Amino acid sequence: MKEVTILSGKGGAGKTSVTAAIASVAENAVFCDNDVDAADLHLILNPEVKETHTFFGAWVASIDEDKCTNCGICKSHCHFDAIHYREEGGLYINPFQCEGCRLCERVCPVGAITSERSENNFWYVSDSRFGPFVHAKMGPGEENSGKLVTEVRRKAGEIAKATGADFVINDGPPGIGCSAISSVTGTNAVLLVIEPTRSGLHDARRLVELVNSFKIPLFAFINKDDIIVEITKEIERYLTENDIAILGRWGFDTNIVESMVDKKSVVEYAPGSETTRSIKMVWEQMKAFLEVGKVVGS
Amino acid sequence: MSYRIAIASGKGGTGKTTVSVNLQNAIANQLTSAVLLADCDVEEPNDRIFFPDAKVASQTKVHQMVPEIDTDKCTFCRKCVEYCEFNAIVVLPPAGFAEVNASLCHSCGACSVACQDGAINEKPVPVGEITRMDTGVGGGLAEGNLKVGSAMQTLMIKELKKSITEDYDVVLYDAPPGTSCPVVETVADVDYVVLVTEPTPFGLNDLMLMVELLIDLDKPFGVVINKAGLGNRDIYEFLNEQNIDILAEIPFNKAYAGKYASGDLLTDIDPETTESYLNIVKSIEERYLQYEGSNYFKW
Amino acid sequence: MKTLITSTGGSLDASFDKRYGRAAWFCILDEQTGKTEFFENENVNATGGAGTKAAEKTVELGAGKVISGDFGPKAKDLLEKFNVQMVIIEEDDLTIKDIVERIKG
Amino acid sequence: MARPKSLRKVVKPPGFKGYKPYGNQNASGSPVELLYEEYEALKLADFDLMNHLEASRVMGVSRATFARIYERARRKVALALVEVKEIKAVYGHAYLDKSWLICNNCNARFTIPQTASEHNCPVCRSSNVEAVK
Repeated sequence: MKEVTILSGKGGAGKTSVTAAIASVAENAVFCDNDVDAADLHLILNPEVKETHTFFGAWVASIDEDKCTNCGICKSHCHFDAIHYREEGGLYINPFQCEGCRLCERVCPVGAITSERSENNFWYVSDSRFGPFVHAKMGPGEENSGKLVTEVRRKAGEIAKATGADFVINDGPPGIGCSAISSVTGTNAVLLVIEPTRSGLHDARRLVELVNSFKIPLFAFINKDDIIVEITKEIERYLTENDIAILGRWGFDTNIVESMVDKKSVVEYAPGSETTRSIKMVWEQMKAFLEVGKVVGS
Repeated sequence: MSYRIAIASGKGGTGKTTVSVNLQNAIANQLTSAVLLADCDVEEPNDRIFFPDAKVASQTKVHQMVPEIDTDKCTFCRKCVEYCEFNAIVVLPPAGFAEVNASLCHSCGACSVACQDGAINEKPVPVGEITRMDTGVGGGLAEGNLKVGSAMQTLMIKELKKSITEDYDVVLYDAPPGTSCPVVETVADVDYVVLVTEPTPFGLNDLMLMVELLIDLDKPFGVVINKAGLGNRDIYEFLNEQNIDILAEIPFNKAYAGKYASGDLLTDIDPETTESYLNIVKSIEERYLQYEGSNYFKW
Repeated sequence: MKTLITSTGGSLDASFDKRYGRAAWFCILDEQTGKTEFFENENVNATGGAGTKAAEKTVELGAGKVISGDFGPKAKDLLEKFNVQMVIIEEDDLTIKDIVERIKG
Repeated sequence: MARPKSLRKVVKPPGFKGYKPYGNQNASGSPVELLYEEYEALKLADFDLMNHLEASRVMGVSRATFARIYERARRKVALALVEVKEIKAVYGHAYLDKSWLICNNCNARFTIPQTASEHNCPVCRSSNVEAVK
């Protein structure tokens, strides 16, 4: 079984559209949405949920007002300004500001503070028309966690093993933080989706740095490459200098947005289009690399 | 006190940065020149890309207090390890090794309380910097830039806000994408939130998450529909059902997308788009007039 | 020398766990005596820093070599500092027994 | 038992797996095996133009050891050229700065800690190992 992660740095570069398109051409694969903060892949995969699991998030402290003596020791220790006096008197903890360090719990002289793990996050095992699908939903305001990413990837790996799937395909999270790290460690290849904008290039550079530090083979895909040719060229130069092969590219194609509105992948929506042909090529090359360790025709 | 507005969106790529930059420009032209833009997307600050001629006015380093363990005083009792909820401390008694990993540390201060031997001292470790720039638009731009790999987004956002000590009429916060902690921190003290979305199923899905969060936080908000004309009508139905204000629609056009790509945004905007920003400014103006701290009686 | 192998369970029949910090169990193999011992990973559910804690445990258990599927940057730094040899095996479907036998030759 | 050779630091492994002569169909006999540390010595002395003392410090060996490695490297290259032999880059007694090795026998990847006394595969004991690029 081989695992691929699709990443883009900045949001909105078309990562999910690319993943969905690959999902419709990849055979015998398990899909996994690593973007747990703002999951979107399920909108196109339209999954039928088979299992729902609660994910225990960060600790959140709260004060038992019956026991609290209003001494204020907790407030003076809190480094996050999460503990406040109520207008009508008494102390309370703002759960959105609480970092879950549990120091207040330890310093409270009367044991009025307890912490509980947030139960506001869920992950799901589903069936989709492309194959098994593992995805998650974080509660709003929850701490963005690499652990939830690890959890969904573990489950996807297990399913792949049990069903004899050849591939696990991860739709990666945006950014370059902890969850992006969790989504690339231990994968066999990363496909970087880049949109030729100043900020797209900027983010791509930071991601290349990150993926290289893990020595994971890295490939690129350029989306909307005809929007501004000058920056596309700059991106191509940057990728060549860094030995990153460009597996494919899309021009600006209204089929992509229309397919999204129709809740289909672009391959399903416009099977004869150049866009579809291009993504098929990308997957063929990726598959060849994963199977024999080199890229065909480049 | 300034009137504070956050520009947020659940999803990345909806045009939040474009709206922030243009909105500052529109406010500066129409309402007040004392308007500052603060880029709170500290992991990937992109606002400055739109001001190629910006001049850096000042730069300040932001530090996180990270504990350091003095191994001469340390008795290797591991109490600090037990107190640390973030697994940032490694103590190996036989090796005489005790160290704090700064990138895992949340600076909560628990280990200092735990240590009975006076072996822990907090030292400042740089986590990023705040840059103030003169952009030629209003009061300019304030940007927080976090070091790659640091987990201190909320600290950085807090410090960025604290660094704005001058009295502006309006301060705009360009929020990070998503609905997690850094977004909560950004909108925590604002008077109004402008949500930017696009009329696609992705846009709607993420907008719903964001609306849920803002209702939880009890913040007033309105929606700007960017790339109007693309996608479908579902988003309008949702907004209508929920009785949420549409501040403006910004039409999609490919030439405009090209301008975004090249970072060239503040000139040659087509009349329709200009009209959209005027509408946003008008809606904000109504709210601003009702704002207690406002000394806006010029008109 | 002692070798730490990441495992999904507490016996030789358990599968090899390719995650390091978030492995469910650690198996310690004493290469001189051929004996194995299993320890549950207390930090498998940590929100962060699981890799660092696993590295700490590795050194604490006296392993000079650690076999897993990958190592994060923080764990790597720490293991390097304590001169612990890192070994990555990428094969699937291995049991702890398979690896132990491979080492014993 | 012979005293184990101390490991020599190689800053960067060679960028090739080997060289083949052309214009001569019958390259004779077995290829010349150029060890990583020999390649490194050639590079430091004849490409980076360091003197032996500087180069020995970079590789973390004594000056005399450096001179021996360097001499062997030159003789091997000369032999390959004159007798029209292939050159093969072979992992020798080196450790690479913060990098990884791979075992060609069992595919395990591993590091060599500075205190290590051996450089065989830690899983299957094979000596058929090379640097991961």
